[in-house]
Amino acid sequence: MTKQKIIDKYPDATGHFGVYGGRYVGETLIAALEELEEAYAKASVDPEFIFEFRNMLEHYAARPTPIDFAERLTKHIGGAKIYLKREDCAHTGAHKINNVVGQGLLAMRMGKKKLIAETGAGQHGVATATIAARFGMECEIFMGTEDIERQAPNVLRMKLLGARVIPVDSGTGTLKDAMNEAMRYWVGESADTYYVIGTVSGPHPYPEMVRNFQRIIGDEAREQILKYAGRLPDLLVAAVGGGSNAIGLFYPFMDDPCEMIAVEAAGDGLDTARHAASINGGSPGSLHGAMTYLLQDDNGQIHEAWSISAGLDYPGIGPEHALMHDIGRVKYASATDAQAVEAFSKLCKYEGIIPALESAHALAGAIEEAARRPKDEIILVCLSGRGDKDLENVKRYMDAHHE
Amino acid sequence: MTKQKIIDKYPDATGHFGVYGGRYVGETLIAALEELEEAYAKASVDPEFIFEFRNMLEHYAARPTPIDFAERLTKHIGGAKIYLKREDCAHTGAHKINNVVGQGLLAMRMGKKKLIAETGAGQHGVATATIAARFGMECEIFMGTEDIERQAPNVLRMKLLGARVIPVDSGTGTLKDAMNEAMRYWVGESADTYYVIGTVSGPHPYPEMVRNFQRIIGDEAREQILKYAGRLPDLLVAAVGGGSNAIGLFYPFMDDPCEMIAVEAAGDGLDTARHAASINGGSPGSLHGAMTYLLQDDNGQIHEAWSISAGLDYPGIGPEHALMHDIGRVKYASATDAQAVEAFSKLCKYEGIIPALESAHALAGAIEEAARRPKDEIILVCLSGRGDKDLENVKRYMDAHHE
Amino acid sequence: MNRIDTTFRNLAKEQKKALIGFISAGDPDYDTSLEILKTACTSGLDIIELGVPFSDPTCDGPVIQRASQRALKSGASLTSTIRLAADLRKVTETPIVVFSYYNPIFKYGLENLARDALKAGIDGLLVVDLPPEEAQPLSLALEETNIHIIRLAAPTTTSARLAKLVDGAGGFLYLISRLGVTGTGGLDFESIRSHAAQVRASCPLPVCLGFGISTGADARLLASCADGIIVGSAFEKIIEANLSHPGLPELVAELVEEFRDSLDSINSEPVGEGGSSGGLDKPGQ
Amino acid sequence: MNRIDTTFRNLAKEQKKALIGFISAGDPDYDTSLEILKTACTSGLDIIELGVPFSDPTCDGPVIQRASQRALKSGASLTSTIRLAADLRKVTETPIVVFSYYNPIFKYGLENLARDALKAGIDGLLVVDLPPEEAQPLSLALEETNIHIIRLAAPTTTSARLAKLVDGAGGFLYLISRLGVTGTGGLDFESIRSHAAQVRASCPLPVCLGFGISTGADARLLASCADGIIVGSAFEKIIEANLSHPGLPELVAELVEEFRDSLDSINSEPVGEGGSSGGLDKPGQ
Ligand SMILES: Cc1ncc(COP(=O)(O)O)c(C=O)c1O
Ligand SMILES: Cc1ncc(COP(=O)(O)O)c(C=O)c1O
Repeated sequence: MTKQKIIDKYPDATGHFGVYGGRYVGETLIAALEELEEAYAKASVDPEFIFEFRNMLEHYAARPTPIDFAERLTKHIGGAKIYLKREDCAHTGAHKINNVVGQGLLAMRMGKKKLIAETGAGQHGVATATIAARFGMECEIFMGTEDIERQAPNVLRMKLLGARVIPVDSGTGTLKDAMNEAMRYWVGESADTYYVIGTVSGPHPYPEMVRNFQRIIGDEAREQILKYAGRLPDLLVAAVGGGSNAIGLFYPFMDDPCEMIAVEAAGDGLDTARHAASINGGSPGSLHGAMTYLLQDDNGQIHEAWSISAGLDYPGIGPEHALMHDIGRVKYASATDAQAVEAFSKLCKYEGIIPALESAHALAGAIEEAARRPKDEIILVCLSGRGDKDLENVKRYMDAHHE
Repeated sequence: MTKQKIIDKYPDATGHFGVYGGRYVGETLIAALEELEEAYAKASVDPEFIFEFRNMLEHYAARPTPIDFAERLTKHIGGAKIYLKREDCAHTGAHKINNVVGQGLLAMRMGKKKLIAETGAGQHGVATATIAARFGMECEIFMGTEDIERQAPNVLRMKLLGARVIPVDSGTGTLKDAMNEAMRYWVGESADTYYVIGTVSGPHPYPEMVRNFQRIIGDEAREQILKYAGRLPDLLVAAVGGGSNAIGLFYPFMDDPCEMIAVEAAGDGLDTARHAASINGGSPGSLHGAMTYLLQDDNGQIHEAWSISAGLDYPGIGPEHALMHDIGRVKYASATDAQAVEAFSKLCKYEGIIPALESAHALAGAIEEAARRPKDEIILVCLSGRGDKDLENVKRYMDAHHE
Repeated sequence: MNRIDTTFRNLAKEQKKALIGFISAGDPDYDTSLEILKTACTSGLDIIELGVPFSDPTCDGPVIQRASQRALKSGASLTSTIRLAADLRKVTETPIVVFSYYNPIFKYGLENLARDALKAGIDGLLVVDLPPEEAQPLSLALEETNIHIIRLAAPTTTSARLAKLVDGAGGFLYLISRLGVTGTGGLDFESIRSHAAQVRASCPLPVCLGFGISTGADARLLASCADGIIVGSAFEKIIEANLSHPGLPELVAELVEEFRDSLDSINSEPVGEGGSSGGLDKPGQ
Repeated sequence: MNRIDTTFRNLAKEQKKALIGFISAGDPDYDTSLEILKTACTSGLDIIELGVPFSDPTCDGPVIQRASQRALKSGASLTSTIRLAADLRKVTETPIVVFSYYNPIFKYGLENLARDALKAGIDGLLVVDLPPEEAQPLSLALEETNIHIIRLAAPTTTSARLAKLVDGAGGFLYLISRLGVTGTGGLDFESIRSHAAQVRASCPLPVCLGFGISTGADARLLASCADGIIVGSAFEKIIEANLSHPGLPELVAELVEEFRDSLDSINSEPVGEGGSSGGLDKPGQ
């Protein structure tokens, strides 16, 4: 029995991953999305674009990022070997840069003068502002007023990088409202403005395009693990907010005999209202341009998400993940705030790496799996970013929980 | 006329760089330094040690760091081409990691159980705590009480990494006092404790050993610039505090036809009392184990140094630099706080890279040089670290100066 | 016959332009909202657009966003919107178009919606973020009803795409008058006229202009190039400014009358015959 | 003959142990410091160690660090220390050893120092962070004087190294009694005794024990295995605790007397003959 290949099968020509994905947007945006789709389709097969992208990743984003055997953590747990894909060492401190490099180059090709983006914790805002500075483009970042207060250092970063931060006080003044506002702005200004979406969500072609820009994570990791460990990993683990680092790592392994676990943020717990687990605690629906799993009530109103990790704090997930869940290719687990903070501490203490709280969710999942797997198995974890941005948050959490 | 080679000539067998360097310590430390010297001499030619060091640099420290052509900054200035050696992308965000990886491995070989280090801004403390965690060693970091207050995030980092931060309130409660205290502690505990000095200063063999651990910067950069630019740079520029990133970059080019400029921190200006320019504003003397240039008064009392950049805020400089100054191989320039902040802003705005304030001094020097050199010249700048740690400082400076 | 089609047929006969009013369902509360709707219908609205409040209205400007928020706070939902339509239907034959984002509809269930909307006397469904490419399930669900799917066209819509939009649509074409989200102002009358003329030339449905029309004067200036005009934020502004005003429905009615008068005062070309049967007589043809 | 050598010769004759006192020069101020020194000399100190305050005293514990800081605040320096020695010399023949870090000396100029120290009647120079490997310039500068360079040896000093230390040194060998910096306490008498015996066996100079000796009892317990004992932090503690006490010099003198009495009370082996000429009669030889 030959298994059907998953890679290259999705999305279909209309941007659907099974029933997910697609293009659920107001008519005014259709032309802009078609323009983008066409430009991306051309660029993605243009050797010059491919060269520029690779070149920027190497010299600017500091790729390849290494893989790193977490020997002491592995010993401490006493089970399967844990390897880390070190996206924390990429420029700006997370995998986010891969995507903005790609989209920034594309925006330039398309003759756009300005980049806009939404941001919650500020990570994607900083990444977009970064690339705008590098390319000499104007930049406006939409950010909820709540978040502007909570994430002052990233606001400062964006300003230093020359971006304007546009406060959004509609709705709950957080990430999804910022995304709403960015889309509204784009509707009016798409002629000279490029909208940089930060994860594998949004209307077609974003999920496909962002995945393809992020697959560098998995392409590198596959080559590296084969070189250093001599074989494929048994399990891949990544945290999933929108899902770009997870799909970036997983995608090149899709047709390999590797298990995959994506870890959602369970916040206070899946049995509470305070979590961000769209698959484990949500249901299908359409938001921000795509059909996918969402946190919503019975009336189809979107719930505010909650996680200690600002980067996972989004009420949706990329449509490709929705499909991977339905077809069972990827298992969607979850980790609570408490589990993430514990994994965070462990990586600090055993490996001298301060992970992003997002990545700490992946670690929590990996630690659980490692404990119940034999020592000769290999788990490859996407360490999607560094945790410098999270220090205050973790301290507050620890202080409140007397750790 | 064949020029005499500089490389491999210094230090001499007794650890002197001309009249500088040496071993100006209390008798009780002599045995510890001899033990270290011997251990390092053995390790440095042991293929296993060399492999371990390279391996850790690759997988853990994320080396090689790239070189990156700063195209927009170059255009903006309109002179020589500026290339950046991207130490900001190394694990923990600065070149400091190279050295602590080396010394950490050495400490393990020597059977030491505990690492100690002094820290001012906390960068070297974090790097040492990092490596202690990675190797499972105890760690105590000496830090002035003043600095503990000013650098709360780094204190938190060290604690998360499992290190104890020992407050030092003697003297002025800043970096040099922390170093004093670390030396005092080491005098009593050298049997099971390894003292990790963070720069090319201190008694022999530290300046030589740290240089050799840091020369990876220059070794990589030399290969990279030859590959990407096709030729050697005309000028190398680096900021100089203790001088480890500068000598790390310069050393492999010592016998090449390249100019070299090390940029000291001029704080409020060399004509004021508030600067940290040991060569441009100091005189020879002995401190912390070595003969070198120091900030001191007529009575040989050491001055407090001042710079907006905490990592340059030290009243001495590595002895090899003292020699390089005297023999004219390296030019010692300086940049004021204002010039550094301006260069900082420029790199943010033109390249989307937030540099460490230390590195901003190098950039200030490079920008000045680029402006007066033709477009076909190449300047290679050591971007020794990232500036996330400096955001608050820069903001405070800008607010105070209405920028 | 669908009430929308009847309305356009009648307006055509009277050589009048359609006045379509968007009202956020349940803003500020169910009862007031019902009163506003009733009064608006008797004051000269030809078609009601009943907005289903949504937590993330990405196609709307701040005025309708806030209206949506108020409605949500008062407990509004697609369910209550359908009930509102049914209650309104008891007292008026004015066509009711439910205006929604897709998610509340999807979550409600397309079959459920078709059944309940029909029962409530709803005449059309306008799903602002559901382009034709994604609309098949909804079309299928509505197949057995005579509820129209109303489509929007944008200034950036090509003529090729227009054909696609209109295919399977009914009632009228909602022609967005400018780039951007709902809200008042920002109109470039010259380009709207030329674009509207182009669209009408190839569109088998009545073409109504909306987005940004905030005064009687705007309406008068644009009515001649369309079959009707759509006003939304202007009504919501009045509501927002008079939330606890006891005579709120009358205030909205006054604005409806103003628009009505403006539209009726123009010396317009005759509008074509409405109806999904298509084949309209167009000026310039 | 150097006063230090004379002192050890006389002590040997009297079968007494040397009591060497470290006092930070200029703490708390010049005049008080001079009074303390004078009184200490008349109360039984055999040798004065006059500490040059330094901003970065890496070999000193907190007590002497603070003494150094107070002295610096009162304006003390190597210059004023030399003046203090000269003033003291006017009233006493007690040997004076200047105890310093290298930097103040280096900055002062080695030639200048040799000249001025000689003029002031200084007998020895102990540079705590100047191992023999770095000492050549100082040795050269002092060559024409009869000022001794005093060396320290540590518990970790090997016998090979001891020979190097003593080469070119004079006066006495300062044997550090424990690992660590100056300060009181932390003594392991057993190991000190055995190490001291070893050192004395091969050292041509009188061997005096210092670091950590804080009470008469300590002194008594250690005197038998050395030619003298050195007390520093214990004096500085008294000074620190009585900074504005009018009878401060007397308080220090009392402590000097206590140490003196303790030393004199012991039934010790005869000390060897002092002097840079070497060749001492050692117990166990
Ligand atoms: C470090 C890091 N990891 C993960 C995420 C989650 O995004 P995604 O699921 O798209 O990888 C973020 C988002 O900000 C992030 O900053
Ligand atoms: C980023 C960075 N650059 C430079 C320095 C200065 O040290 P050195 O002169 O040893 O390179 C520091 C010290 O903390 C640093 O953190």
